[in-house]
Amino acid sequence: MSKRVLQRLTEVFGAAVIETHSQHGDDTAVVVPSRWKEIAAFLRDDEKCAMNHFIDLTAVDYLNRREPRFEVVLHVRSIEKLHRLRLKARLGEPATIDTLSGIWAGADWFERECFDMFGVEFVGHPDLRRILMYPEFVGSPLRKDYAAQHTQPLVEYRPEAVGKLPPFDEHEGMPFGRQTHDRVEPRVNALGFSDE
Amino acid sequence: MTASQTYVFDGSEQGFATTRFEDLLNWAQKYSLFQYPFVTACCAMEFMALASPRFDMARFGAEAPRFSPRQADLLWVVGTISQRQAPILKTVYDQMADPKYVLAFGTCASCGGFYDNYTTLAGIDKVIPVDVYVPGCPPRPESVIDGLLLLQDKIQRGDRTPGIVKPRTDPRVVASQLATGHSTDVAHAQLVELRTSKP
Amino acid sequence: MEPLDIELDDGELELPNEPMQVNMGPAHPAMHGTVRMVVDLSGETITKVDVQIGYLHRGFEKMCERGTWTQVFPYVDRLNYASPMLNNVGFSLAVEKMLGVSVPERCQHYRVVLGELARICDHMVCSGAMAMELGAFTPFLWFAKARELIWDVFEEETGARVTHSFGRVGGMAQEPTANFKSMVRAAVPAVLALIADGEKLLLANRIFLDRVENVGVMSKERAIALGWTGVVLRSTGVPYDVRKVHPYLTYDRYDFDVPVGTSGDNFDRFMCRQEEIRQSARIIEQALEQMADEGSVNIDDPRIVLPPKEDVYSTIEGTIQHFKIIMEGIKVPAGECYSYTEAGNGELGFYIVSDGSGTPYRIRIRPPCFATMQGVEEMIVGGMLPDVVPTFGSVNMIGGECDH
Amino acid sequence: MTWASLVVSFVKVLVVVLFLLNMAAISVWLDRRQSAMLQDRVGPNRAVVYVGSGLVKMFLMVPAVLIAGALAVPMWTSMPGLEIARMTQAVEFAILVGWFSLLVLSSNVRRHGADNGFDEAVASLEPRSYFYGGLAVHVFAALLLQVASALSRSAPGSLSASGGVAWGTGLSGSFAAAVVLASAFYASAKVPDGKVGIRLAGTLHAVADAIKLIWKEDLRPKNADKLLYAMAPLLAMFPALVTFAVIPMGSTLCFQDVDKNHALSFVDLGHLANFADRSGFCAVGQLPVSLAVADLNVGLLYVFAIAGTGIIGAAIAGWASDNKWALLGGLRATSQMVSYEVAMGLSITGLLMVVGSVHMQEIVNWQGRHAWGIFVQPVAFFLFLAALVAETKRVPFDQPEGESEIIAGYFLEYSGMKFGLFFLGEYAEFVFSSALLVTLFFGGYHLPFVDPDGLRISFGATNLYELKLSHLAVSLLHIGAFFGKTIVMTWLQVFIRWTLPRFRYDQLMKLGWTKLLPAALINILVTGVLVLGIDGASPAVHAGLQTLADVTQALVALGGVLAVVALITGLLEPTKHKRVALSSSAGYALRAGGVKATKMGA
Repeated sequence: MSKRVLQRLTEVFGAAVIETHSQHGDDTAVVVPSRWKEIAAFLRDDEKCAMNHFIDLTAVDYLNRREPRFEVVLHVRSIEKLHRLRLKARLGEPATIDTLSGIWAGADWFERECFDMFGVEFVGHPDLRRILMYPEFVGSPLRKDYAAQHTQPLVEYRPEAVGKLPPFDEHEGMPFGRQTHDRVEPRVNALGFSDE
Repeated sequence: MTASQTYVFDGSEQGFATTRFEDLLNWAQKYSLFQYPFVTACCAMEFMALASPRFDMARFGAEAPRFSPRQADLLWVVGTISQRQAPILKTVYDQMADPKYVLAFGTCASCGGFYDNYTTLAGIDKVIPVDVYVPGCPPRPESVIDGLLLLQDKIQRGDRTPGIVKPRTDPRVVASQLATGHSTDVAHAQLVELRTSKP
Repeated sequence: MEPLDIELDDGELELPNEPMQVNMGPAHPAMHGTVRMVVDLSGETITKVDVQIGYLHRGFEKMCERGTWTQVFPYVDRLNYASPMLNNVGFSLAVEKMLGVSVPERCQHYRVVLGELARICDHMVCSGAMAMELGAFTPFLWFAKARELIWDVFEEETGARVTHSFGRVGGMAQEPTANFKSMVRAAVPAVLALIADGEKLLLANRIFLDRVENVGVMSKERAIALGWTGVVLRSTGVPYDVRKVHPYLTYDRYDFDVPVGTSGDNFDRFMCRQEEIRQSARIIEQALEQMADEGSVNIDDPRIVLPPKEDVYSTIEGTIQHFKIIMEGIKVPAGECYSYTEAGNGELGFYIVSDGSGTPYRIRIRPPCFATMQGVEEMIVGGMLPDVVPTFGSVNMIGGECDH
Repeated sequence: MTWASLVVSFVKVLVVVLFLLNMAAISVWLDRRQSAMLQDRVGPNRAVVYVGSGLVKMFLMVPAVLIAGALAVPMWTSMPGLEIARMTQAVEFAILVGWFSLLVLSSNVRRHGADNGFDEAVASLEPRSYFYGGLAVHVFAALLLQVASALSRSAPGSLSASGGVAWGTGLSGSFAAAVVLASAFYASAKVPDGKVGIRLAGTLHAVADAIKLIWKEDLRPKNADKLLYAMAPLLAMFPALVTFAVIPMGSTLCFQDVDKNHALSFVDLGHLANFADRSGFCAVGQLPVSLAVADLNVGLLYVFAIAGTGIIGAAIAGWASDNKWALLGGLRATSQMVSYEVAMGLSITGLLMVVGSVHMQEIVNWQGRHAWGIFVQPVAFFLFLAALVAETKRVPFDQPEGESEIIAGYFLEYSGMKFGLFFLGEYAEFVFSSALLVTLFFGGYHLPFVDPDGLRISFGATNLYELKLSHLAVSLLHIGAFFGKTIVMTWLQVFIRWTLPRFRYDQLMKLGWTKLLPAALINILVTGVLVLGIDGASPAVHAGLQTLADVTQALVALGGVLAVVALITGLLEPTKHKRVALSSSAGYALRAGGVKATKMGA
């Protein structure tokens, strides 16, 4: 990891870099969303940065913990200079940000995944469709307010398949896996205490 | 219709000839299970192991893969089925020609396993009927072979109710544990005894 | 092959000349059951393809947010199910990075050996399946046989054949067994011999070479931009191996080479895998050499590692400690980190956000396959329909990892 | 056309169809289990039929009694002109039966344990010792008989007059019969009472396949062409069955015209000629019965004409199924088969130029007189083999049904017995192609040095050894040789299937048009020049070539004998299992004596 990249970023972009830190040896810069694409292009093209290797792009949902709610996280590295950088941008709702698919080809699917899972919209993305979930799916499953067990089946279930089926006795199988959850239930741990 | 009923001659609606003929058909069906492997996830690793030399599915007559569902008899559902995959599974099942059987390979296919969330199907029996469930994550090839034997047995008996592969404990192990006198082991042995004994 | 264009006058009978669109997968024998490709064909030439993944999306990231840190391990196992041990090691390292601890040296060697064994399995499955899909069945059977030998070692060590859930934060679930070293030393040469046999059948075979050479070519620059890592990147000529470039565990103490390809075609990917198997065998040998026979594999920290069972049953401290870790989970300090290791398919990254509680706030997995699969479209357009099979086979797409 | 010849024709058709179907079933089994057979295995095959022990005993005893009768009774009749030769045959055969029975018993007892003292005594020697001992006795007896025949030649009539030869023949025949009977009786005595499970090494799975397929639901896609969809499987099955008609399965049988009506009658069928002419043609006045169903003089052309129609079945199936993958498969099948038909026809032309006939029987006879086709036309053999595998759509040319590419190809939508017909038709074609290869390149039913009138080891004009054989013995040898060679070829093709990956479609076309076709043309050119040169050469060249041909025969004979010896010794190799128990489960099973011995080593 290299702190020089962070220095260079702050030198060039000044106020656009909101904060930087190097927790656990990972250099991180939080930037303003409006200059997201510009900074990314700089990272790739600047000779001192030369961050040509796309690694990862994702988002984190800090619902009720932080404002603005979303944080888009980008990891890139340089093949030649061997340094890495984490770039973050904070987004409120509705979450929209520029696409990076023109800068690193690899960002294409990662942005689709981010859109699919968090509903973050990437402006200018050539093909912003759902990638992991099916088009009929409603909602963004990785948002903290999406109930984990809330399924949206595509096919009708067999009428006889409601409860447990004959080979399973009362105590067999995995009962939790055989229920369809319509409402969100607080998670209860093994001792009976609720999590919340 | 069970095996004990099939040999009744007088007053039965089944004649001797039909019975023997059905026996023959069932015999042929159980030893010629062309498989359609609907392989999706981790269980594929054990499925490979099952098909390869050490466990050798060939000797059960169940090794010939037909990737066209029309020609297959046994649908192996190997691995997690997601909600997105479910319509495809159902289509494949509908495309198969009768008689057709389904074997749920592994916990995910049987009941969803620990993937209890927005995207997985909690057991393929929600969309298609299953003949044999093989629990395990993934099941060891031995228990799959148990499941295959169970299926063959059911085909021979003409029994289409779903069956499940019960856990097996080696009687010799149980005996040695009884000899050493661990009480938990005794309880376990009794449990095994209970589960494996017929009702 | 160019599409057939016929100059026709008005009113003449015209052959329909729109491309034929066929749907490969997900229930297609070459698509591993988890990928769908909508392919436009002109004759047998592919003019357009839409690669659709997600048929094995199992909500890994969502499930991780529901349990303790340790309860993530079973889910991690099932990401890249061809080499679960590498995922286990990778995730343990990620959490340890957050905690700021490092495991004893014996454990590091132990993790290396198990991980490299898993890597051998992973590469064998990929190469074998690729050959099988091309029609050569025997190498696959030999590789499957070799894999059983390694699985025997795994079974003895961990109790499971495939999904071990053997990694723990701050160590491993169990000590190495007494004859761990001798078992590995017995298994690896046998495996290498079987692999050599299988290779002989393929590499001396003109048909196989014709099918894989200059098929599915990917350029160096494009591969980097797409975020490729691992074997697929190295086959294009970029010597990026996390074990060499950013060494973790004790990889800096071993002498091993990073095989790189030249043209980034299917053949290079196949050969890189085969060569890496040999390098892994070298690493295993050195790691066994350096691994101590005695000593703990777990760090000595009661907040992280479970106490021995005797203590749990006999002392009140042990009981409480056990209870806290099991019920509340390991308390990982709030913060974020990105940890990456070289898994079977490339850089397996875990981006972890913790809020200081016993439950992960967010675990993001960076699956190497996901980036690789983006490039598949470019590799197969313009080729022929049969080329999809080796190309798709050689990128070793593992559904559990790619689809999260 | 008499009733007798009709019956003979019917029997021939029956034999062909049964052979094809049986071999098809066996090659299905081979194909499905080749991988497993080459590997190590655990446990028995599951498919089993339980039969009462009485029935099993009957199955053992009845054929044994028939064989014994056929061996013992005719041996006591005299056959003028053949005495010494017959005695040699009888003695050697008796020795063969003797050591072989002991060998089987010994290896069986060693595997399953002894039941009584006799078993123990037999099993005290290794099976291989019986084999080597038997070989030694064979040679010894041959030398002894050679001396006897030399004696009889020096003093003509002395041996036959004393009745020694007649007794020797009869006694040997009776001995062989007695051994067969005793073995059958011994085996049936060992059959346990009650129900006996018959497994037949897993071939019952193929039977189960057939029965199941007949009663499986027959689906037709909604938009499929009803007529063509139903016709296609028949069209695919038909050529394989029909083309076999012209393949000669043995040398022409000569019957004596007992009732002097110049036509085959039932009386004549009982009187097979004692021995045949060296030329292989029946003597004047004898009635020839060809062992091909249809002895056409355009034999090979007929094969090409009919085999070409196989394309139609695949193409129609692909088109009528209303499925894109099937259509792709049908297209691939059509283009591939049309292309390789050309190469196939041209590759064989060289051989036809050398032989000078397209009559199958003549091609086989020519090879018998000179050398096998593979030595005369080695290039043509490889070209033809490649083209033939392509024609039968098997790996590495299985694009039309390449599983990982287009799922099942042209018969994707077929289910039930229609699929079964494709399946069976493909394997029947596969067996037929092996038979064709044998006929054209491996001397058909000919064995080296076995002339129609007996065994004759000769190089050019020098005779080293000569033994007269009866017509029946030669015919049986020929028929056995033909079927044996066909089975070996089938097996080799299965090997190819399990080893090679498949071509890509354009590579396949390139291979066909740019490699095989020019090679075939060059082969024709070179052959033509050579044939012209040899035709105009001096008799010395011809004699030299004949000697060369005989050398190839000797090589084949030597190779064959060595292969058989290697096979038998290989099979009898005492199994040594090196076992490394790595895991606890394997170790546990080992301690419990659980798993059957495997070579896998873990």
